[in-house]
Amino acid sequence: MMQIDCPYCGPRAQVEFAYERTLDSIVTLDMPAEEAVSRLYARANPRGLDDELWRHSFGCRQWLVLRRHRVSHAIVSITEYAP
Amino acid sequence: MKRYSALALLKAGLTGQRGWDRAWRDPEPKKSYDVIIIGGGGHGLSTAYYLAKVHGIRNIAVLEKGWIGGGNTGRNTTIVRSNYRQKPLHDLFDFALNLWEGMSDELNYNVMFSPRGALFLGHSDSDMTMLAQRGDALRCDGIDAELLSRDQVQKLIPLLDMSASARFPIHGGMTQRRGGTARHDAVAWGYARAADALGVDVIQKCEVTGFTMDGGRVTGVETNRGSIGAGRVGICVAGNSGPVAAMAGLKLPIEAQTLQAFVTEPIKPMIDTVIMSQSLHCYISQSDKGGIVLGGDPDQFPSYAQRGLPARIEKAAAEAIALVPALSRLRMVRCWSGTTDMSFDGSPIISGLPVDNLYLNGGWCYGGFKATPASGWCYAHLLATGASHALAAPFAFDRFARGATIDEAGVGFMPQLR
Amino acid sequence: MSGPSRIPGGAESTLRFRFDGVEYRARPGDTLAAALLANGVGRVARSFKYHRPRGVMAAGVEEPNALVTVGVGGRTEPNTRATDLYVYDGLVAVSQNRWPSLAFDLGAINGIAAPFLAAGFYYKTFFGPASRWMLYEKFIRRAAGMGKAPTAPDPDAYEHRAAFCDVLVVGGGAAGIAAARKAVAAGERVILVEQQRALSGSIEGVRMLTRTTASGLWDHGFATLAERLVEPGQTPTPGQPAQRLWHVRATRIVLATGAIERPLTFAGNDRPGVMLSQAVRSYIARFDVLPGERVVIATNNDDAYATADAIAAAGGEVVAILDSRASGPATHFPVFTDAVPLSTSGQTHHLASVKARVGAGTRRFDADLLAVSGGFTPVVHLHSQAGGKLDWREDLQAFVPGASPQAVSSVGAAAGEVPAIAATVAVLPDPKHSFIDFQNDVTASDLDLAWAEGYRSVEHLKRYTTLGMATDQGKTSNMAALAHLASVAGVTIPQAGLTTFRPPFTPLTLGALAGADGGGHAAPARRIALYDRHQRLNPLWQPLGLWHRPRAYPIGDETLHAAALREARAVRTTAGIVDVSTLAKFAVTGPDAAAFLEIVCATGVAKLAVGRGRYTFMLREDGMVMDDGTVWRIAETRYLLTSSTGGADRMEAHLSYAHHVLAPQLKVSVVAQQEHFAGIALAGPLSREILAALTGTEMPAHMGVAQAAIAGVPVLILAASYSGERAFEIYAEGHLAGPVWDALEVATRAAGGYPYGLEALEFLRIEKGHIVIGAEGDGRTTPHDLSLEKMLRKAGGFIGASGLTRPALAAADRAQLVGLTSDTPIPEGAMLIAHDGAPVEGHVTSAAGRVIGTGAVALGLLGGGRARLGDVLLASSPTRGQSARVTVTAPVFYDVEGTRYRE
Amino acid sequence: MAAAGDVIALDRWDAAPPDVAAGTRLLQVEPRRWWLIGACAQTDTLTAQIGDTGALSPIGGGLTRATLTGAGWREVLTISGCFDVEDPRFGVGKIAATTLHHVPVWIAPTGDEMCEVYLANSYAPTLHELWSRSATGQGGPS
Repeated sequence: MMQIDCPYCGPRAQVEFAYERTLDSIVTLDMPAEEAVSRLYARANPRGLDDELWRHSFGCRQWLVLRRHRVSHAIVSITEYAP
Repeated sequence: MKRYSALALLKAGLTGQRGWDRAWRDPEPKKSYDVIIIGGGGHGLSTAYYLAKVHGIRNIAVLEKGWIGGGNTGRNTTIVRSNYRQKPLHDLFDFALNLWEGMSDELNYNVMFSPRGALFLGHSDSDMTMLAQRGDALRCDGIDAELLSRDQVQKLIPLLDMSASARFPIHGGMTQRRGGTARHDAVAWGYARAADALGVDVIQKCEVTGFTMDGGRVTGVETNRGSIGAGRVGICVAGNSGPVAAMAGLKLPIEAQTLQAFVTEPIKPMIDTVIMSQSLHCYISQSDKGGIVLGGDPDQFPSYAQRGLPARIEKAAAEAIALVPALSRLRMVRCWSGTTDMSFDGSPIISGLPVDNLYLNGGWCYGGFKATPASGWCYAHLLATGASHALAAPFAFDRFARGATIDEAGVGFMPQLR
Repeated sequence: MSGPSRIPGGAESTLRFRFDGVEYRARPGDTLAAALLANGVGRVARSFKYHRPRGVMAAGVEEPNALVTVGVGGRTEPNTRATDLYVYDGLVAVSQNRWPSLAFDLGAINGIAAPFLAAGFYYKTFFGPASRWMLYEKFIRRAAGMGKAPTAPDPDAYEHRAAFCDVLVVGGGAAGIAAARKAVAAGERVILVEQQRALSGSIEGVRMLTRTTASGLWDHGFATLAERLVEPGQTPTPGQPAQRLWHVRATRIVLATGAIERPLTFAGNDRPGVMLSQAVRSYIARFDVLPGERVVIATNNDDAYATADAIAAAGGEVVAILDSRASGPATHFPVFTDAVPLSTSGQTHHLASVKARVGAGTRRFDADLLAVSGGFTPVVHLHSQAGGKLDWREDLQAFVPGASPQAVSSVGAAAGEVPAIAATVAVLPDPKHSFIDFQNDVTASDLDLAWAEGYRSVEHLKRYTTLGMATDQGKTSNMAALAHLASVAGVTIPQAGLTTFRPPFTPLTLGALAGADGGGHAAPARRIALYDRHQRLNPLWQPLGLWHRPRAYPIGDETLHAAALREARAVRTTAGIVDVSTLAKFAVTGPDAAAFLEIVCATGVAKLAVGRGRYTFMLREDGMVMDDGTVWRIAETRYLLTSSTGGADRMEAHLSYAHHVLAPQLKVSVVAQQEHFAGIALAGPLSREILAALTGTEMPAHMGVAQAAIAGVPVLILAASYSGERAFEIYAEGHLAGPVWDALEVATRAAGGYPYGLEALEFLRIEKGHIVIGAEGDGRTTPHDLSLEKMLRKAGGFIGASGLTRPALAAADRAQLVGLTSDTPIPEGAMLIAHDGAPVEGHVTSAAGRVIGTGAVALGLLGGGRARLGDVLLASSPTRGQSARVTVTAPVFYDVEGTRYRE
Repeated sequence: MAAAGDVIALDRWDAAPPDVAAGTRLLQVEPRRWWLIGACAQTDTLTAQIGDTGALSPIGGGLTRATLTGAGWREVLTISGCFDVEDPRFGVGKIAATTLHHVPVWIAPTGDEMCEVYLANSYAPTLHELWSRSATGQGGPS
């Protein structure tokens, strides 16, 4: 179980957090429909680092961006989400 | 190849078990093959077998980066059933179930398919209605399903907590008597041995590192053992579909997640059927060795670590105890993880791709093992003919863009909600 | 006399225990293994496959042989290692895997059949139809397994605890104690865990967890520790759990987990009376037990010479030291160099003799105990679980911890500080009786067979032979197996490979895994605000997610259906009240509240007048209907959004995503008020009069808002109807809502009405054709499928608008919402088909009888349904043996013009 | 355990800490959200004060406040928990949102031997039952 160092709450157990999606699959409201659909259904899904959107669902309820390694689970960086 | 039989075993017993052949060869890769299948799991090996057996193609290689059956084939909870609600799914899985029934004889390898029944418990009237709906969908399509009363369930599994005050009271269940379990490793080994006997090269420790392309067309693969040419290349690496497809510049509607399972110390028979639940994501069966095999929710975040969240195991244990209180004193002896290919509608992809000569079999989520023979059958058809088998046609890669998803759980595109 | 015995003198044996029905005495501090040996009992178990008699081989958790079932009734624990079980007064243990008795075991016939039962024999036979395999399987299953599981529920409690520290030290031996001392001196928060009962020292300021096993190391310094507060089968102190699972987060972890001695491979190396050399020392030193009187020691290292000293000091005779090396350390005991054991012969509880190769010849030694030492395997399990690499040490013939991606380090024996050994390639004259994995009865010849058949990867070998897969997970066998594999393959051991170490380090009860979630507590049960009010009426409760809600309030011996029908009829004719507290509610406030709602809701919101509300629905990004509810404009910049109970948590996250990720620029506050407001719906033709009288206020028109007070409690009144009748949803603060319910209940009953539950609510809404999320809105339906497309906001801009543009979602044959009517009951969930045997065209999503009048109505999803009004189909439920002939209609059966709820 | 009652959620778009009247307890539960405790009587004043910089929404009707007394409160809250409640730096004036026995909670120490736990009403029986089961002399909820 990972420990996620929430910028607001400090280090917390992973069970307080929920994974949402990768940063590159966020579909903004002004995106053309075709682009929106293709973003929704395409993931790089690397065996390595990716930028992921998580929510501290049972803590401060904020949205966070984790740059995280999917094999080692090392969290390279963590910041509040900003569009 | 020396055939396996009771008589052969008896003879071998008298001669100190000498004289058995190797189950499969250890060939060097050739320069090129008609078909290359990437991935030596059950699906890849069964694909190779049916390509050779049904379609008469013999110049085939299965490339496995590690040892065959070492991925999800050897890590699942071995449950075999076809009782899905959605028609494309139950048609495909029931085709598989029919093949399971004859698999040991077909392969001359005892895969220990044991149709001891796959039971879903219902914990409320609305659960029972949902189970009836699923059962009705199956029965109307000619697939076996049977609703069981509370009493019938109790008779089947006397150790269930049948009290009205139970956290998950048991109102009844739906069983598929043809469902059950099989010996997972034996499936990979059986297909490998049978495919090998038909001339298929099963090449272990051969990792694909790239595709050779010619004008947007795949012409072969690069491996740690050199370049190998191919007429058609089939990806069959569920759990790692993303990274392999990425070598061809593709992004898939798939995310890798960890799914854990665990087993208790072996004990004398106590559970004679596969127990699942309409409301809980917990499944229980007892292996032939005596261990109680348990599984629960996936880890619900992307990972290739093959190292899971203890909380998932703890939840599955709690749910299992809630259903079968006598499990509480049994001990987990081992837990393990697989990397699942979580597709974005919960259903597999057996399809051509936007790159010519390249095909994909993946996205099996946490339910691929039971599909093994049908998956191989349909993928072999696709790789042999270039056209989808009727059963696999709904599982096309472009269904997401078209809006023709097959969403058994009805939760949409977020795999972690499944 | 021969065999194991207690060394004379010492403490009195005050504890009584039973093994296989015979009562014995033990000293406090004895393990069961020590106590049995002290009582001369050397044979304690039968092996898994061949039912060979087995004794005690080790003194610790690595014991492969001496497994017993301990405890009685619901506290029965099978497969308990006798070496890891402290005797308590009254302990009851029985041997396993034998019938009828340990002494006379019919299963031992498997030993005779062994030539036919080689590794993987079952893959090569039992062909024919699956039913035939199941026949054989029945016998195999019965023969497999070890102990018997209890059948009674577990009476004990378990607990999870969270703990945090700077340093977690695993292992309370000298190395562990030293590491803990150092850390605490540096001012660090330290937790020290030790499997045994006692530590070899105590340290001020350290949290000491004894009888605790570090079970698993996971990500980011997370460890699970299993603490036994009582021994297996023992009754816990009242109010205390039996076991505790610690969830520890440590900044750094020090592994002082020691090393495990390896046995040697030779024929009959599994008999009672063959024991690990250090275990022999342990029994002497810790328990005053001499495991044998005339002892042969077989070793490939210097360490075993210390065992000779210990045996002699305890009064035993060292018959011979067989050293496989050319020379050993100086000693006064008879030493034979270049000597290895070849075979043993035995009696019931101990050995009779040891045959050895000495140089070029062979010799037989009379001995009742053979102490063996094949070297030492550092316990690298936790290091490896945490992702650490392993390095090969040729001098130890063992893997030691290498680099770790986590802050995990190893010290002492675990780090490889163990005696060096001489690597010898064992020549096995009788590989069929030379055991590698004792518990699973895997012999050297099984490995040879697997190799010959091509199962050559170490994982294949393991899976084909079941090597290392027993309850000891190969603690004593893995290295011997790797060495054998390497020698057969002609490669080095590191080239041969290594299997993965997986949690738990030692088997862990499911009870401990579940913690406080065990027993009947596997999920929280959420209680509604008005629970006491309902409970007074003794309702039938219905689970919905974690909630329980009243389903109906039967009077006397009314059935569910009769009660629900009475309740529903009251709503149609007079009035009824229903608890709708669990609906999700969100306060959406701020200058951009309307703009925000138009992102989330697929319907128009901005044009809503203050004091008005409307039906709305929300889509997922893929265009499917996600949830529905109502939106109310309470004030200029203040809205209240309601949505379904089952989707409440999902909606909370969805709204947060929409705000913080998609539209963070909006000045809007979204606050979940699901439980802040309890909700009661009052429905029926008399509802307006009842409410007006209770509040002294004129009630608003349909979809209007009013503020008032009932029973002195401020309430928010929303004029919304789900039943099709004139109706009001009345919201009061959760903790104040009781008196509001009381007042409404009294007034409703006075008007001839009743409280009603979910069943009646279903009857009413189905008749009215209102969809419900989970039935009609099954996550696969678009607004068009549900005939909601006219409400979609033309300008778009809402979540899901893009997903809806996908071509297949416009296909004419999609499953679409229809009504179904019949003269006979329609089975809910039934398939819609043209006739028996015809293809499935759709299904019944919800069904009910007419509330007033006869016949049945239902909602369904039917392929191309909107174009099929008037078609006659069969609603068929083969699993229930029910069917009904149904006519396809529009999905509304009651007050089609929609006048009643406006009255 | 009792109804919290008088709790208002205050959101501020700019995350600036609000100015509130004496006698009102202020707990910051999110970067842009505070709980005002004991402020219901001043709702109108507060609303005017806050104006367009934020919004007030009452939530106390759905919240239960459990008060744990006794030196053992920290130990009690380690049971089925995942937050470092034993960290001495977690003291009076702090509030931590976390989960306990799968229940979302907000833990607010109010003294060395006293602590408040806020939770949704519906979960109160679940946590009460847990603490009753496991209150082994550490001091249970009151």
